[in-house]
Amino acid sequence: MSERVLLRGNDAIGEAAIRAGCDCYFGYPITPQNELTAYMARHMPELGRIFIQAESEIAAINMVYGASAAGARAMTSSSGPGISLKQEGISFLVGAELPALIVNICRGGPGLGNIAPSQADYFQACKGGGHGDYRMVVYAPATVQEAADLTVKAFDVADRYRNPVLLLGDAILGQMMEPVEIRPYAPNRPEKPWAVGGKRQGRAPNLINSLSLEEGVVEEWNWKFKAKFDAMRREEGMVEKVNTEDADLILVAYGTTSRICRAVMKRARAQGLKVGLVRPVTVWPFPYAVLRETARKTREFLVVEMSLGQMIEDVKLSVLDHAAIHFHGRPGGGIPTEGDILEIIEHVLVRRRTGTVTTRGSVIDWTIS
Amino acid sequence: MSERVLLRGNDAIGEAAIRAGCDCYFGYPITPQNELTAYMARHMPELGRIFIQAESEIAAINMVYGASAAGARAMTSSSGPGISLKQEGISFLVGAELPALIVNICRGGPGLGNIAPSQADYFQACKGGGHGDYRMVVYAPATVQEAADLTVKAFDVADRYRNPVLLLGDAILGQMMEPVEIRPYAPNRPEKPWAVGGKRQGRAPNLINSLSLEEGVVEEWNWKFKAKFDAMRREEGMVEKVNTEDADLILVAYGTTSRICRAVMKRARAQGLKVGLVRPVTVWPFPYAVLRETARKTREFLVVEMSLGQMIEDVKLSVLDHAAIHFHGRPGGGIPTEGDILEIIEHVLVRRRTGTVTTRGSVIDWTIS
Amino acid sequence: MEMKIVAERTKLWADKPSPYCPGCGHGIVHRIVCELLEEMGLADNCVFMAPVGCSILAYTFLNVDVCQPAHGRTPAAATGIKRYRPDTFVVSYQGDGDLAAIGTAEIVHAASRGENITTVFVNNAIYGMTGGQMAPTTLPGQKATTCPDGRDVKAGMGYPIRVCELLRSLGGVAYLARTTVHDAAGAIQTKRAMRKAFETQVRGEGFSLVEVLSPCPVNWGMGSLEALRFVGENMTAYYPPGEFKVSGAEV
Amino acid sequence: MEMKIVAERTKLWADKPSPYCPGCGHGIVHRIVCELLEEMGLADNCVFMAPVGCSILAYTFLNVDVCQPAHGRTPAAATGIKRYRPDTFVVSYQGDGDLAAIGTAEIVHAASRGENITTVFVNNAIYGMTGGQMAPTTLPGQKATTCPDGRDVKAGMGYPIRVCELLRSLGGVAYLARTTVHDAAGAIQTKRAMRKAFETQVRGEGFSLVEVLSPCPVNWGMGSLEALRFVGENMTAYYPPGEFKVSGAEV
Amino acid sequence: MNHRCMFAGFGGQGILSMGSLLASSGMMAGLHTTFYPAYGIAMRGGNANCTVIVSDDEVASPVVSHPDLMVVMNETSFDFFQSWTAPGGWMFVNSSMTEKPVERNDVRPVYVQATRIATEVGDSRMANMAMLGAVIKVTGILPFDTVLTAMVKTCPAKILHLLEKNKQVFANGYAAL
Amino acid sequence: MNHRCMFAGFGGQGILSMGSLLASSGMMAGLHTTFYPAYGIAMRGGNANCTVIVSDDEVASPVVSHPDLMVVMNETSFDFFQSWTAPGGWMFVNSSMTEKPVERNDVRPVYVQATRIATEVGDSRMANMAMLGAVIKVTGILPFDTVLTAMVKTCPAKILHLLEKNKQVFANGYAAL
Amino acid sequence: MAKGKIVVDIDKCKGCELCITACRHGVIALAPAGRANVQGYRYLEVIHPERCTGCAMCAQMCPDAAITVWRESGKGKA
Amino acid sequence: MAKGKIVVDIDKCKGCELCITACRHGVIALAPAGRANVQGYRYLEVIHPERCTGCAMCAQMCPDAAITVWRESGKGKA
Ligand SMILES: Cc1ncc(C[n+]2csc(CCOP(=O)(O)OP(=O)(O)O)c2C)c(N)n1
Ligand SMILES: Cc1ncc(C[n+]2csc(CCOP(=O)(O)OP(=O)(O)O)c2C)c(N)n1
Ligand code: SF4
Ligand code: SF4
Ligand code: SF4
Ligand code: SF4
Ligand code: SF4
Ligand code: SF4
Ligand SMILES: [Mg+2]
Ligand SMILES: [Mg+2]
Repeated sequence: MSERVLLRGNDAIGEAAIRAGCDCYFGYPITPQNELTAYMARHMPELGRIFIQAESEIAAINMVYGASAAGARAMTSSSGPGISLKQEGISFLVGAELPALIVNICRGGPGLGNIAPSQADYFQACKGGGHGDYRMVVYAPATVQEAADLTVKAFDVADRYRNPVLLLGDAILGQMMEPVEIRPYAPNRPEKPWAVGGKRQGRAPNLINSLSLEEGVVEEWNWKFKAKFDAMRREEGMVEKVNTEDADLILVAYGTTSRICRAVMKRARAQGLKVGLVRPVTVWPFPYAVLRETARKTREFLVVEMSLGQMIEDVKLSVLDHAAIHFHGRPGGGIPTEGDILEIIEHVLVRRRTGTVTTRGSVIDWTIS
Repeated sequence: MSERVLLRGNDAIGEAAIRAGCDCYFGYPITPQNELTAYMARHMPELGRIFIQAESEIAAINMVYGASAAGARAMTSSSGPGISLKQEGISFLVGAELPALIVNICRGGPGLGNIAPSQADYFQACKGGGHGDYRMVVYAPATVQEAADLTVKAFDVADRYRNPVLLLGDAILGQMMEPVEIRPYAPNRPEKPWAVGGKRQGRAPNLINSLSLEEGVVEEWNWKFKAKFDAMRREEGMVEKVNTEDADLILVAYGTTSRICRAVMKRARAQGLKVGLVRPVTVWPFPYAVLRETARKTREFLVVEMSLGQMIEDVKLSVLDHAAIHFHGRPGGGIPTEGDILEIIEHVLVRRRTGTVTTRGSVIDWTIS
Repeated sequence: MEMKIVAERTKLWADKPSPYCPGCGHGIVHRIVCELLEEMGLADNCVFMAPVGCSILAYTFLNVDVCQPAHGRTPAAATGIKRYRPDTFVVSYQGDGDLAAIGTAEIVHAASRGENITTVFVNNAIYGMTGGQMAPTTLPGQKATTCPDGRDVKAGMGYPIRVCELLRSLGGVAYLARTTVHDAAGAIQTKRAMRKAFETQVRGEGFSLVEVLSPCPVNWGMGSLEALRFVGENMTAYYPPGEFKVSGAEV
Repeated sequence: MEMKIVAERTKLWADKPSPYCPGCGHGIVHRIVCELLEEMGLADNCVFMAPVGCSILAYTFLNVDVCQPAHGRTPAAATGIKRYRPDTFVVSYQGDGDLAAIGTAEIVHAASRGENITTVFVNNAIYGMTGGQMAPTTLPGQKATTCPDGRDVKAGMGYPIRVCELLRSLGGVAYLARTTVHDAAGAIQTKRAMRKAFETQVRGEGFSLVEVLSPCPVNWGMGSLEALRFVGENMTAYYPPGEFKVSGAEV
Repeated sequence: MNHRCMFAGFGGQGILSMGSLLASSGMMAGLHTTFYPAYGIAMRGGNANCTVIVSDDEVASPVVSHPDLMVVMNETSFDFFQSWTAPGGWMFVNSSMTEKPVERNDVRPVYVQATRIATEVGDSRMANMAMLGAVIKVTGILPFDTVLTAMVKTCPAKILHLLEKNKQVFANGYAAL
Repeated sequence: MNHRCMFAGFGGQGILSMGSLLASSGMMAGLHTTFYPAYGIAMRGGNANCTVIVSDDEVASPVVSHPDLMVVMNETSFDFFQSWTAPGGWMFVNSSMTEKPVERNDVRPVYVQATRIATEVGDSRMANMAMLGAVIKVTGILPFDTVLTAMVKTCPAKILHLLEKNKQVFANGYAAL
Repeated sequence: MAKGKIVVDIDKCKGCELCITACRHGVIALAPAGRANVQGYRYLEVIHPERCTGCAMCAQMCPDAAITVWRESGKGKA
Repeated sequence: MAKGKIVVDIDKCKGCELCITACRHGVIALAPAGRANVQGYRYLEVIHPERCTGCAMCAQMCPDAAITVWRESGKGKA
C-alpha cells in the first residue's frame, strides 16, 4: 500500500529494510541513529526476524558476517566512531564476498565530536576506511524518500555483487521527518548456493573465508574483485543533474548539502544567475564522467560539503583543469547557510572575483596541496 | 655510536623508537610485524620503560591514548586488519590532540588476506580510515635505514603538532635485513604542560577530550586542526626526485616499489631511455607541487603500486591533464617485477604505444572511473 | 553551643549546577569520589577517567584532571596513564554500557593484569546518554527502547551480567565490592567501599573496583523516588551488594 | 576370529596430511569433533567456525561447511549463523588468543545471551599461528617471544585467565567443562565432554563450551612428548579439568 | 508560502507531537514539509523543541535557526528562544505558564492561555492542541479542517480515547482568538 | 656484481644464520646487501629459507625467485627448490643429507658433505658453516677473511664458546673444494 | 535549640527529593508548586529547622551537593 | 594370535610419537632414523603386532588420524 506518511529518516530506513526482506539486524546504540535500532527492535521480532542489540559495533558487524554467510539479508547501522570500529569487518565482508548493508548516519568528528550533522566520513566511505583494495557502492540519499528507496536497492545491489553496500546519511537525514511513500517494493533476492549451513544433502562443503596462504591466491581473488568493482562502476552509478545545460556555475553537493544548494540554485536563478547542480546519488561510484562532461561547457564549479573538503578531490579528478573549482565547507557539525553559498556565487559570477569572500571555509580557485 | 649493523626492518624501527625516547609501547601480535613487538618486549623493560602486550589492537591504541595523555612518547604497531581496528582510536587521538606513532607493516588484503607485502592500505592511511576530518603525516620509508630515521623524526613531528603520525611499510620492509647506521639521534622533545597526571601543584585542571555538546565548539576545534594540517602540508612533505630533469618518462612509486622502480630506471637508462623517478617519502603530505612541476616538462608518468591503484589518484590530482599517466599494480601480495615495468616503459617510449602491453595490472593512459 | 560543618560541597565541585538529571545516581557517586579524593589528599594527584556515557560530562564541573577516551576503552587508557605515571592516582569511572558491553575485554584484561587503578562502575541498568537502550545489566522484564516489551532472556536478549561475579576469578583483582546508593545507608556504605578501593590503589595492591547500583530516573521513565525504590528492591535482588574480594582474597 | 574396526579416520577428514605441526593438539581435537559429528549424525548440518589461529586451516582438510570470521569475533559470527539458521549445528572453534584476548567481549556476550552454539576452546597457552607470543593463558614463568624471560605476573604481564571460571557466572551458559588431551584418558574424557556439549546444543539448552588443554610443541620449543608432559603437569595444575556447569546448573 | 516554525517547551508538554501534527497536516494539504526535532543529549534537561517547515516549494535544510513562527510553551523556552525569532515573525506564548512580556518590538507577540483552555476541557497535557488551534487561526498556515483530519488520521491507537477531547481543545484554541 | 642467493633446509640447520652471515660479510666488504627470510606460517612446517643479495649496486627488491646461487641443506629443500635455480646458476647440495643427482643440465651442481665436515670438528649443527665455506671458495663472492671477520663480529654472546669450532668448520668447508 | 542545621544552595537544587527520603525528622520539603529556582526546578526548603539533628543523611543522598550541614561540635566531621 | 591389529597410514604420520606414549603394550615405535615418509617424517611402525590388544589408545592420541584399529569382534566399536 503506497501511501504518503510522515516518517523520520531513521525509521524510514528501518521500514524500507524490512520491506526489502532484511532478515537480520544487528546494532549498537549511538546517536544520531538510535531510532533506527529502536525501530528494528520494535518491528523485527514481531515478524519473526532477527534483532540483536550486540555488545559492540564490532560484534554487530561480525554477526552480519555470520548471518550473511548463512545466506541472510543482514544489516547494521551506526555513526562515525562506531563505523570506524567496523572497518576491519567491512574489509572482511569484501574479502569473503558477503553482501550486507551498512548504514552510517554521520555526526561531527573527529573523535567523539558531537552529534550534529556532518559529511566528514566521505573519505572513509569512498576511499577505503578498512585495509586492502576494496570498494563498495555508497548511496548518499538527500531526502527521507530516497533514503527508503535506496535502502531497498542497496540490498539488491549487495546481493548482486556479493559485496557490502554503504548508506551514507547525516544526522539531519536520520532525524528529520518528511512525507514518504513506502512503495510496494519488489526486492530481487537471488539464490545463494554458496551459503554455509542448512542441510548439505551431498553438496561439496562451502567455505566463507578471506585467507589463503598459498602463493598468488589472494592476488587472484583481488583480480576477481577488481572485475566486480569495475562492473559496479559501469552499472551502479547514480547522479542527478539540474539546470546544467546553460549553467555558468555548477554546484556540486550530495545529501543534505545538496538540498541547501538546490535552494541556493533557485535563489540564484531568481536573481538571473545561471546556476546548476550536480548531485551524486552514489558517491561511489562517483559520477566522474558526468562532471567531466559538464566541465566542457561550464567554467565554474562550487563544491559544498559539511567537511573540510573531501569529495572535492573527486570533483577535481573529474574536472581537472578544465574549469575553476571553488569550495565552501563547514566541519565538525556546522551546516552551510544559503547566504554563505550565495556570496561565493556572486563573488564569482557577479563581482567577477573582485573583492573578497569573507565566510570561513570558502576557497576560491581551490587547488590541492 | 653510529656503526653499520645488519638489521631487520621491524627491529630497526624498534631500536630507533627506543633511541627517540619512546616511553611506552603497546602492541598485539600480527604477522608481518611480530618482530617489532618482540623487540620491544625484549628491550623496553630492561630500560625501565613500558611494554604491554595488549589484549587487542583496540586496547593497544587506547593505551597509547592514555599514555600520550599523560605526556609519554607512545607508540603501537600492527598490520592491515589490526590497523583497521585502530581507526576509531586514531580519530580520537586527532580529536584530543595527542601525539603518537602508529606503525603499519602492511600485508595482503582485503580481509585476512595473506602475509605478503602490499601497499593497499594507502587510502586508509592518507585519506582517512577513521571518521571525521583529519590528516596525519604518513611516512613511507623505502629502506631499513630510512625506516629507522623516519621513526625518530615521526616522534618529533607527532609532538610538534600534537597529532598522530603513521609509518607505512610493507612486509618486505618489516622482514628484510639491511645495513643500517643507528645514528646518535637527538630527539626533540617538547614540554607537555597540557598532559594529565602528576602533581598539579595548583595549576588548573587539564582536560584530554574530543567531545563538546556546546554548539559550534567542535567546529572551532576543526578550524584549529585545519590550521595544523595546513602547517604540516607546508612543512612536513618529503620527496625524492631522481633523473627528473631530462626525463621522458617519470616513475612514481614509494616504499618497496620505489626500489624496484629505481632498478628499472637504471636498466632503462642503460638502454638509453630517459626515465626518472619521483618517490614520495611522505605520502601525506603528498608532493603534489613537485609532481605538477615535473609534468611541465615530462609528458609520461608511470605509477607503480602494490595495489589496484590508490596513490595514482593523488598523482592524477598533481599532473591533471598535463601528462599521460600509466599504471602498473599488483594487489593482494603480488610484487611488481622489473620486467613488467620495463615492458610498459618500452611500450610508451620505444614502441610509441603500438602493440599491446600484456602484463596484468597495467593500464596505459589511465583515467579515473 | 558551637556548630561545626559536617557535610559540605567538596572543593573539587565547581560552583555551577551539575549536568545530570534530577535524582541521577551519578551525582551521588561523583560526590563521594570527590569527597574521598579531598579527604585522602589525592585530589592534586588524580586523573579522573571519564567514560563515554552521561558521566562524560564530569569535566564540565569537576576540578580535577580529566581524560576521556573512546567508548568502553577507559580501562585501557587508564592503564596507559598509570603505567607511565605510577605516581598518579587514577579513578576510572565507567557506566554499564561502557564497561559491560563494548568494554568487556578491556575491563577483564585491566583486572587480570592487576592494573593499579580504581574502577568506579556505575550500574544503572540502562544506556543513559543515548536515551535509554537496553544495557548488559538491564533486569529481566525491564523495558528499554531496544527491548520495548521488556528484556526477555529466553528470547536471546542476554542475561544481565553480574560484573563482580564475572571478575572475581581474575588473578589481578585486589578489591571488589558492590554497593547501592538507593538510601543514605547505601551511600555511606558506598563511600566506605570506595575508600577501601582507593586505599588498595594507594598501597599498590592492584586492581580495585566498586560497582554502584544507581538510578537513572529519566530513562527508566520513573520519578526519582520510584527510581530509588527500583534500585533498592529490584536491582539489589538481582545484584547482591557486598564485598567480593579484599586484598586479593575472595571473601 | 573376526576383527572389527574400532577406530579409523573419520570420513570428514580429507585424504591428505593435516596442516598442523607434529604432535599438535589441534589435530586430536579436530579428530574428536569430526568423530562426534559423524557419530551423532550432525556432519551434514554443521557449520564449523574456524578462528584466526592455526586452526584457521581446518578448511584445507575437513569436509564440512566452514566459516572463518575476523580474529576473536568467532562467537559473534556464529551467533549470526545460528540465529538465522537455527536448524544448523554450529561448532565455534577458538584458540586462547582468539577467545581470551581480542575476543573476550564476544565470548562473554555470546555466553551471556545463551547462544545455542558449542564453543571448542583449545587452550595451548600460546599464540601458535603468529609464532609463539604470550597468550592470556600462558602460565606464570612460561617463556614466549613477548615475555622472553617468562611471564611475570607481578611485572604487570597479567595473570593467566581461567576461562571456565570466568564464564561460569553467566546466565546463558548451559554446559561448561575443561579437559586435557595430554594422554589417552584425557582424550577420551574430552570426547565425552564434547559429546555432552553437542547434546546441549541439540537439545537447545543454550551456550556450551569445552576448554581443552592442548600442546603446541613447536612454539613451546619442546619435543612432542615433553609438551604432553607440560600439559599434564603444569597446565592441569593451573587449569583444573572438570565440569563447571551442566544443563545450566553449576557443579 | 514558506513557514518556518519552532515549538519549544517542557518534554511533557507534547512539543514534538504538536510539531509533527503540523507537519502531517502540511503533507495532507499537498505541501512540502519537514519536521526536525532536537535530539540526543539536548533532550535530557527535560526541555524539548522541534522545527517544522511548511512550504509550497521543496524544503532545503529542515534546520531553522530563525523561525518566523515561534511557539514557546513555558518560561524557560520563552527566555531562551525569544531572541531567535526572525524579525517580523510571530511569537506565540503560552501565557498560562509565563506572563513575561515579549521585549522585542520587531516581532508579533500572541498570548494564548493554552494550558487553561486545555484544562477546561481535558487536562493540561492538551495545551499543545489549544496552542496549535490558536496558531492556525492567527497565521492561517493551514485550514482548520486539514489539521483536524490529520489529527484523526495520525492519532496513535493507545490514545484514541483522548481524541475527541483533543479535537475539542484544538477547536477551543482556534476559537479563543 | 650482483649475487642473488637462496639458502634452504630444516629450521635447525642454521639456514637463517648462514644467510645473515653472508649478508653481514657483504656489508663489511662495503657492498650493498639484503637478507630476506621466509616468515610467518611458512616457517611452521619445520623448513626455513632465506634469500640474500650481495651487490655493488643498490638492491631493488630483496625477494629472489630465481637465485643464481642456490644452497639446499636437505632433501626436502632439494626437491622443492631445484627448479627455482636460475639457468646457469650454482646449485650447492648438502650431500650428507641427500644423494639425489641434480636433474637439470642448465645449472652447475656442487656437492658438499657439509654435515659430515661439521661433525668431524664440532657437531652437525655447524653444517651451515661448512657449506658457507664451500660456497665462498667456489663462487668467490667474498674473500675468506671477510666472512671470518664477520663471523667473529656477529657471533652472539651465548654461543661464543662455539666460535672457534665454527671457524674451523668454515675453514674446512672452504678447504674441502 | 536544634542540634543541627542545614543550608540549601537553592540554585544548585534540582528538586529530586532524594534528601527528603533520607531525612527521618521531617526537616525538609520541596518549595510549593510554582516556586522555581534559576534552573526552573522546585527547590528544597527547610520547613522544620528545629527538628534537625545534623545527622547529614540528607547530604549523603544529594546528587547535586546542594546541602551543607552543621552539627553541634564535639562530634567532629562525619 | 593378537586380539587387535593396527594399520598406520604411513604418509599421514608425522612421527610425533603421541601414539607410542599411549600404547601400554610396546606395539609401536618410530621407524629407524633416516627412514622418512613423503612428508619427510620418521613414521610409525608396528614392531610387536602380536602384543596388540586393539585397545585403540594409540588412535585416541593420534593428531593426524593416521591409525586404524581392529579388535576381535563381539566388543563393538569403541
Ligand atoms: C563507539 C561508540 N559506540 C557508541 C557510542 C554511543 N554511546 C554513547 S554513551 C553510550 C552508552 C552509555 O551507557 P552507559 O555506559 O551505561 O552510561 P550511562 O549514560 O548509563 O551512565 C553509548 C552506546 C559511542 N559514543 N561510541
Ligand atoms: C585483528 C587481528 N589481529 C591479529 C592477528 C594475528 N593473529 C593471527 S592468529 C593470532 C593468534 C593465534 O593464537 P590462538 O588464538 O591462541 O590460536 P593458536 O594458533 O594458538 O591455535 C593472531 C594474534 C590477526 N589475524 N587479526
Ligand atoms: S539520563 Fe540517566 S544516567 Fe544520564 S544524567 Fe539522566 S538520570 Fe543520570
Ligand atoms: S604452531 Fe602450535 S598450535 Fe600451531 S600447528 Fe604448530 S603445534 Fe599446533
Ligand atoms: S541533617 Fe539530618 S535531620 Fe537535618 S535535615 Fe539533614 S537529614 Fe534531616
Ligand atoms: S537531594 Fe539535593 S537536589 Fe535533590 S531535592 Fe534535595 S537538595 Fe535538592
Ligand atoms: S590398539 Fe592398543 S595395543 Fe594396539 S597399538 Fe594401539 S594402543 Fe597399542
Ligand atoms: S600419533 Fe599419529 S602422527 Fe604421531 S607418530 Fe603416531 S601415528 Fe604418527
Ligand atoms: Mg548505564
Ligand atoms: Mg593458542
